[in-house]
Amino acid sequence: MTVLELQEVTKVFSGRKGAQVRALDRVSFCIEEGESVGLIGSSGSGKSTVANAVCRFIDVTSGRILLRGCDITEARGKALRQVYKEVQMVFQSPRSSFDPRRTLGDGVGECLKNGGVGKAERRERVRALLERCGLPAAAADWYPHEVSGGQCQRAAIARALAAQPRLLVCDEATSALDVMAQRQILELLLELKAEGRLQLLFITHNLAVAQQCCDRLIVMDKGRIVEEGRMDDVVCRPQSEYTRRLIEAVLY
Amino acid sequence: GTEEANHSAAGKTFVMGDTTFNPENNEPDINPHNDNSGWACIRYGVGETLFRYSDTMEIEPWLAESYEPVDDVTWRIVLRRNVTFTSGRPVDAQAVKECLEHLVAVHKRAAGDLHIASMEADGQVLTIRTTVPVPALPNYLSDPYGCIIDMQAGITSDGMVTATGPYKAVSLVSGDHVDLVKNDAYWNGEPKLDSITIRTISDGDTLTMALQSGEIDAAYGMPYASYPLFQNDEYTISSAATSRTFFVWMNFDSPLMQEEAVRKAISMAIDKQGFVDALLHGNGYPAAGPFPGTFAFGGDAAKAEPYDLEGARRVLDDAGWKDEDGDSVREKDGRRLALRWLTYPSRQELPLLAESAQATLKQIGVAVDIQCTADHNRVKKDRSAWDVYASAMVTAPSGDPQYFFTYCCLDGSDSNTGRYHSDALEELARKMEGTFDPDERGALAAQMAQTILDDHAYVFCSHLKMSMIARKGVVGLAAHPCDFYEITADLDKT
Amino acid sequence: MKEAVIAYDNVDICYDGRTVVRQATFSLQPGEILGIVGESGSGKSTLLQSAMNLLGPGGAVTQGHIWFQGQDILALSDEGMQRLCGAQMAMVFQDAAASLCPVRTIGSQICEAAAAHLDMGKEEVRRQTLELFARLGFSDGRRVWESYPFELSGGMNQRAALVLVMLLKPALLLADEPTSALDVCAQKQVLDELLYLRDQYGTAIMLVTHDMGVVSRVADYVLVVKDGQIIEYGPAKDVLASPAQAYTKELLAAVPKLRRDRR
Amino acid sequence: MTMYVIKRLLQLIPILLGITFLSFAMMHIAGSDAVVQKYDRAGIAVAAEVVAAERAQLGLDRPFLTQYIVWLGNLLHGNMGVSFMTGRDVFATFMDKLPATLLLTASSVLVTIAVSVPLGIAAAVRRNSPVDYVIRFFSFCGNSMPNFFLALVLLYLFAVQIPLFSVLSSGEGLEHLALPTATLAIAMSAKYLRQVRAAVLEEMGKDYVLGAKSRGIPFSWTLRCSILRASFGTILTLLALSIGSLLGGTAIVESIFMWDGVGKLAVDAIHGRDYPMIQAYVVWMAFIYVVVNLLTDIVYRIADPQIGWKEGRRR
Amino acid sequence: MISEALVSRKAPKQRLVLFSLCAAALLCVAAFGAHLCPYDPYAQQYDAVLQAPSWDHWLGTDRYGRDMLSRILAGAQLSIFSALALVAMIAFIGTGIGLLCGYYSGKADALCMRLADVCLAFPSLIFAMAIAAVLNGGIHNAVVALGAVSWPKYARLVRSRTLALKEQKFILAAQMAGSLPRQILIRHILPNCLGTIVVTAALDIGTMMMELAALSFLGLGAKPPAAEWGSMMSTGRSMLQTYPWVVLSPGAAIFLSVAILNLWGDALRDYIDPKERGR
Ligand SMILES: Nc1ncnc2c1ncn2[C@@H]1O[C@H](COP(=O)(O)OP(=O)(O)OP(=O)(O)O)[C@@H](O)[C@H]1O
Ligand SMILES: Nc1ncnc2c1ncn2[C@@H]1O[C@H](COP(=O)(O)OP(=O)(O)OP(=O)(O)O)[C@@H](O)[C@H]1O
Ligand SMILES: [Mg+2]
Ligand SMILES: [Mg+2]
Repeated sequence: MTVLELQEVTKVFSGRKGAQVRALDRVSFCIEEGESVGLIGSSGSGKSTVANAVCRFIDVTSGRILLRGCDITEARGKALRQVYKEVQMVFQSPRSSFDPRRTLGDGVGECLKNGGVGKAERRERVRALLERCGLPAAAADWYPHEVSGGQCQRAAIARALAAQPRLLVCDEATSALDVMAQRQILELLLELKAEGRLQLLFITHNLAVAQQCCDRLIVMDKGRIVEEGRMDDVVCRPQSEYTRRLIEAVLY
Repeated sequence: GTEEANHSAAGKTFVMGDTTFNPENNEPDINPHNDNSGWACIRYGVGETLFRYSDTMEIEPWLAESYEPVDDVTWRIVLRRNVTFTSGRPVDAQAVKECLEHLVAVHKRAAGDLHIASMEADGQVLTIRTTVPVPALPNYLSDPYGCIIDMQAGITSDGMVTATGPYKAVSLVSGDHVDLVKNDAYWNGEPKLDSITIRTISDGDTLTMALQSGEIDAAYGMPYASYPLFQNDEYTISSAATSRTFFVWMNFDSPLMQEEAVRKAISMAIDKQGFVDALLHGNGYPAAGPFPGTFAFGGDAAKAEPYDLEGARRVLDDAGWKDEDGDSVREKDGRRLALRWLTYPSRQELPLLAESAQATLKQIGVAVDIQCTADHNRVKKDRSAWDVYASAMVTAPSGDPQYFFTYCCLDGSDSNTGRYHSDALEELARKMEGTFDPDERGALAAQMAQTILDDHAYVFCSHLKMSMIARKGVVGLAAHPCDFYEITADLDKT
Repeated sequence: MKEAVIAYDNVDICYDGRTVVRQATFSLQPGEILGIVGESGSGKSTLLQSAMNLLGPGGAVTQGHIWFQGQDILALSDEGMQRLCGAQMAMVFQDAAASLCPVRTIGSQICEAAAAHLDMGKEEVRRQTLELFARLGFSDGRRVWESYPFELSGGMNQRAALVLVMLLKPALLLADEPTSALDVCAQKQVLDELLYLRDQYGTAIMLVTHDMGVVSRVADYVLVVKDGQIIEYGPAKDVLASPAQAYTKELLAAVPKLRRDRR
Repeated sequence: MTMYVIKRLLQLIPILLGITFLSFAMMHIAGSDAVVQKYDRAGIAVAAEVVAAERAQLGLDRPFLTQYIVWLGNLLHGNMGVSFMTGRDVFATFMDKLPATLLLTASSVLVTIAVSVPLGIAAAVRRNSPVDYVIRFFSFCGNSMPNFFLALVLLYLFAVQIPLFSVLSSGEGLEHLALPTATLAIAMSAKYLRQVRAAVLEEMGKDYVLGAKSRGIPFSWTLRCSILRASFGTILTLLALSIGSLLGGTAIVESIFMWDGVGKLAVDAIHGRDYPMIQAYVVWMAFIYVVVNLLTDIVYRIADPQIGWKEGRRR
Repeated sequence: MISEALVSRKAPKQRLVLFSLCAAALLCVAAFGAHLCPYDPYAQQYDAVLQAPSWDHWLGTDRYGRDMLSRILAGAQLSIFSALALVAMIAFIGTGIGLLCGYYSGKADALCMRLADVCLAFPSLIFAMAIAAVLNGGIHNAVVALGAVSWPKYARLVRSRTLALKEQKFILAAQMAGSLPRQILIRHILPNCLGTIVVTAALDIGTMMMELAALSFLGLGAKPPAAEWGSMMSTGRSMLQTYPWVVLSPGAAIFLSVAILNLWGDALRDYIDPKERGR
C-alpha cells in the first residue's frame, strides 16, 4: 500500500519584489509501505520544500499530496492533527525548532502530554527516548540554548520518535551529528524500520548515509526530480549527468 | 526699549484673566442674544442694560432714565437722550425695540421671562405690553441678556456686537480671548484705558500663575487654595457676597425625610461656619435663608437652626432614633438612619460640603452615603434614589425674591426637586404675585423664607463670595453682589 | 618559527560552573588548517567561540590564555575585540541561518560587514560577492543577494555566511561545520575556496566537522576532542592513517562509506 | 498592497457608523441633555416651557433614532450641524482648532521618539547598570505623575520662578509649544522608553546579534540596522497605541496651557452633551485611529519581511 | 571575569526575590494599612486644617484637618487593589483576544481589530458616563468602564507578537506534536509574549490609578470619604503652591507603588527568560 504519494506538486514562492521562485516543479513520487526513500540533490534544489509540503507547513501552488490515499493537500485543524499522528519531521535547524522558554524534555514530551500520558510515565518515556537517541537522561532539563547543535538534533529526533509516526521526514537529521552518533541514530532508525512500523523520507547530502537506510533514492535538481530508482541502481549506474557528478564528488 | 514703544503705541493696556468666558459655560462670545453670552457682554463693559442693580441690589436706571408701570401689563420706559451705540447710532426707543424683538425671538429664556406681547417706540419712550403681569420686568431687563445692542449694525459671525459700553470689541476668538478698545464717545465719563484684553483661562491654576508672573493684571475665578498667595500688599482682593447659594433639598418622597425630627437634626448638624472658614478659605458667608445679606430681604431676615450637635442628638433621641447595635449609626424600627446624599462635582464646593456634612452627621449618629455624580439630573428625577440633594443655585439672579420660590418651592414649580409642599407658602406666593412694591415684596420674601426654614425643607449652607484679584495699581475694579459688572469706565491702572 | 596565529594555552572553559573544555593546548601557524573532530557536545563549538569571546552570559574561560598573534584575547577590551573580529578572525556558525539577521537581506549584511572592515565601494563589494557566489555553486547569485535568510535554503544560508567572512580575508577563520548542509558538489567547491583562501592570503583555518572526508582532504592537523578533553593532536596524515587512541580508531571506523559495487 | 490599503479604508465606513451610533446611544443612556446641563451649570432654574422650547429648537424632543438618522443624513450632505453650546458650525469650529492639536500631538510624538528611543536603547544596552537604573527611575517618576501635576510643575518652574516661557500662550511660536510638548512628551516617554527597552532586550538575546559581533560589526551598527529594525514592529505598535491616548489626553494639557485645540473642545462638548460636536470628535478619532493603525500595519509588514500581505496563513 | 559571570547568572533570581519581598510588603500595607493609621483617617478637625508636616502629622493634614499619613495608609487598599484588578483584567482580556486574533488571523481577526480600533477611538469619558448611568457609581463599575475601553492596547500588542511568533519553527513543531491551538497558545506563544505583557502591565498600574481618579469626577470612582490616592492628588491640585504636601504625599505613594511593581515586573521578566536565569 502506498503510504505517501505526491502528484505533480508545484510550489512557487513569490518574493518581495514580485520575483518568483519555482522551488518545486511538478514533483511526483510515492513511498510504499515498508519502504524508505532517500532524497538528495544540490542545496536549494527544493528538498526542504518537499518536506515542508508533506508536513503541510506550506501550501503548495498546485498538485496533490496523498497520505494513505487521503488527500491532505488542504488538511487543516483536526484533519491535520490526524495527519501528524502518522507523519513527523526532524527539522534542518534543530535549535529553532525548540521553544526557547521550555526545556528539551518539555519539547520531547509534548506529544505524549497531548496523548494523555501521565506525568510520571511521561518523564520516564522522555528519558528513555533521549537515551535511545544518545543523550543523557538529564538532557530533559536543559534549555535549547544550552546544548550543542548535535545534542539539539538528537533531542529533535527523540521528539519526532515520541509520536511513533508511520512516516518520518528527516531533513538532514544526521548532518550535525558526529559519525558515531550518526551511526547510533541510523541503527535506531533501521531497527524501527525493521519492526515494520516506520517509513522514512530521508533528506541528506551524505550518499553513504542514505545508502545505509534507504531502499530507494530520488535525486532532485532545481525543483525537479532528475532521477529515481533503487538505491544501488542509482549509485552504481547513474542515468543522469547530474547524478553522476554528484556521486563522483563523494570524497570518502 | 521696544517694549516701551509697544506700550505707548498701544496706549494703556490691561489684561484680565477669566475662567468663565468660554463655550463650556455657554458664554462663547459677547452676543447677549446667544445663550449666556450676555454675561460677557455686560461684564467686560461692552454692553449695558436699561436698568442696573445698585450695590444693595436695588434697581436703578441705566440706559433708561426712568420707568413706571402703567397698569398690570404695561410698562413705560423713558430712555436717556445722550447715548449712542459705538456705531454712532443714537439709542432711541426704536433701536431698543428692535433689540428686544430680536432677543425674544431667539432667546427662549428671555422670552419666557419677559412675556412681551407688544412694544411701541416713540422717540425716547418705549412702551412694553406683556401677556401676563410681570412685576419683575425691570429686573429681567437688567439680566445680562437685556444688553441693548444695535441691531442695524448686526451681530458678526464671531459673535461681536455693537453696544453702548465704555469699551468696544475689536476681535474675538471663542474660548480664547476678546480684545477691547476704548469707546471715545462713551456717554458716562471717559474710559481710562486704551485697550483691554480678556483672556479665557479655563484652568484655575493657570490663572494663578498668570497673575503671579504678571501676564495678567487681574483675575476672576481664582481657586480658593491660591488666595494665600495673593493676600499681601502686591495684590488687592475685592469681594462681594452673591446670591449663588449652596443649599440642601430634603426629599419629601423619602420616608426617612418625611420625619420632621430627621430634617431638623440635619439642619442643626451642618457646620456652616466651619465649611466657610476651613473649606472655602473664607470665600463665602454662612447662610441662614436663601438670600445673602446684600439684599434688603436677605441675610438675617430669616432665622435658621444654629449649628448644635448636642441639640441635634437630643432631637433624634426624642424622636426614638437610638443606636442599639453599637455601629454608631442610629436606628429605629429596624431602619438605619442612613442618608443618601446626592450632589455633583461641577461646582467644586459641593463635594466639600458633602464630605464636611458627612463628618458632622456621623457625630450625631447619622450615616451619609455620598453620591457625587455629573449625572445628578437623571438621578434626581428618581425620588426613591436619594434623600438629600445638595446644589448650588443663584437664588436671585434678577435681584427679585419671587424667582427662587416660584421655581423651587411651590407645588407648581418645575424644579421643586424635593416635592416640598406648604399651604402657608402657597398662600404667601399668591400674595407676592400681585404685589408690585419692592419693599412689600421683600417683606413677603422674608416670611416665605422663614416658612421653609421652619419646615426644615431646605438647609441653606453658604453664599458664595465673588472675588476679583488685581495687581497693585489697578483701581476701579470692584466686585459687585450681582456679579454682572466688572469693567467700567472707572477701571484704571497706574 | 613564525609567530602562531592562535595559541591555546591550557584553557579551561565553564558553563555555570560545569567545565566543558579542559586544558586545551594547541596552536596554529599562518596558512595551516586544523580539523577538529569529536562527538557532539564534546566542546568543539565552545572552543571556537572562546577564541572570539562569544561564550554568552553563562560561559567563561576559567583558566589559561588564548593568544591571538601575540595578544591575550581574554584581556582585550570590547573595542579591541571588535576590531579583531571580522577583519582578523572570523567565524562561520554551526547554525548559519540563525547568525544572520532575519529582517535584512543577505546583501545588506554583506555590505555592512565590508563597510566595517574593508575600504571598498558598495559596487565593488557586490561584484566580488557575486563572483564568490558563483564559485561556490550558486546559479543565481543575484537573487541570493536580495533575499532574506528565511527565503533561502539551509545550504544557501551556510554558503552566504561563508562568503560573508571570506570577503574579509581574515588571518584566522573559525569554521563550525561549514559544509554540513551542503551537497557534495557544493561541498567540494567550498573546500576548494577555503584552500584558495589559505594559499592566497595565508589564512589559518580551524575547521570543525564530522566529515572525515573533509578532514582528510583539507586539514594539515587534526584535533580529536572527547568530553572536553583533547585526546589526540597531530598532523592529519598521521592521525588518520595510524590513530593512537582507541576512540579515534572507533571514530574512523564509524564513518559511513559509499558502496559503489552492486550487491 | 494597494488592495490592502483600499480594503482597510473601506472598513472605515462600518467603523464610523458603529462608533457614531454607539456614542450617540451612550450619550442618550448617560441622561441629561444639552439644555438641562446648561442651566445646571449656570445654577439657575427656568420654566419647563422654556426648557421644552429650547429642546425643540435643538431637535432633542425627537426620538433618539430619528436624531441619529437626521444627523447621519446631514453628514452625507457634508453638514455636521451646529453646536448646541455655541450655535456655531461644528465642522468649521472643529477644523479651526484641529491644527493646534495636530501641532501639539506631532511635536510631542517627535520629542517622545527623540527622547525615549535613545534612552530606552541605552537602558537596554547597559541594563542593570547605574545608567539603566537612573533612566528607569525617571521613567517611574514620569509614570506616576498625572499630566496636570507635571504641567503645573513645569509652568511653575519655567514660567513663574524662572520666567523663560510665558504662562499664557498667545498662539504660534515655538516657545509656546515648549511646555505643553514637554508635559505630554515626558509622560509619554516615561512609558514608552520602558517598552523600547523591553523590545530591544528581547531582540538582543537573539543569535544573530552574536553573529554580527563575530563579524566585528560595531555594536552601534547592529543596534541601528538589525536590532532596531527587528524590534521596529513592536516599538511601532506601541507608538501607534500611545498616539491614541495622547490625542485623548491632550484635553487637560490644552486647558492648562490655554492651547486652543480639539481635546478641550471634546471634553467640554461631552460635559455639555453637545452631540454634534461630540460626533465630530468621534468621527475624527475613528479616522485617526484607522489611519494610524493602517500605517502601522503597513510599516510593520514592510519591516518584517516574514509577514506577507495576505492576512497570514490559517491553520 | 568569573565573578562577573556568576553575578550576571545569579542576579535575576536574587532580584526577583528582593522585589517580590518589596511587592509583598506593599500588598501587606495595602491589605492591613487601615490598621496602621496613627489617627482616624476620617476624623475632620477644622482647627487643624492644612498643617505642614510635623512630628504630630508626619505628612501634614488636608483641608478637612485629617491626617495625611493615615489617609494614605487607609487608602492604600482601595488604590492599589483596584488598579491591580483593573490592570489584571485588561491584560487578561486583551492578551486573550490578541492571541486568538494573531493566531487565527482571518475575518474574525479583522473584525476584532476593528472593534479594538473602535474601543480605542471611543472617548472613554462617554463610555464611563453611560456606565455610570446604567450601573450607577462605585469603583467597581469604574473598573469595568475603564476595562472595557483599555483592553485593545494589550490585544494589539500581543497580536503583533503572535503574528511574528507563529511563523517560528518551534510552533510548527508543537503542531506536529498534536497540540491543539489552545495548547500552543498557552504553552508556547503566551510565555514568549509574557515579557512584553508584564512590562506593559506593570507600567499601566500608575496610569490606571490616575484614570480611576479622573472617573471619580463623574461619580464613578471611590466614594467620599474614601482616601483614594489618585483622587487625593487631583482634588488637591490647586494646593500645589500653597500646601504642597497635600498633593505630594499621595503622589509619592503612587510613585512608590509604581516603582516597586515595575521593578518586580522587570525582575519577573528576566527570571522567566531561561537565557537569563541559568540552569
Ligand atoms: N519562504 C521562501 N520564500 C522564497 N523562497 C524560498 C522560501 N523558502 C525556500 N525558498 C527557495 O526555494 C528553493 C528551495 O529551497 P529548499 O529549502 O527546499 O532547498 P533544499 O533543497 O532544502 O536546500 P538545502 O539542502 O540547502 O537545505 C530555494 O531556492 C530557496 O531560495
Ligand atoms: N550556553 C550554554 N550553557 C550551558 N551549557 C552549554 C552552553 N552551550 C553549550 N553547553 C554545553 O557545553 C557542551 C559543549 O557544547 P558545544 O556546543 O561546544 O559542543 P560541540 O562539540 O560543538 O557539539 P556539536 O558537534 O553537537 O555541535 C555541551 O555539553 C553543551 O551542553
Ligand atoms: Mg533544506
Ligand atoms: Mg557545535
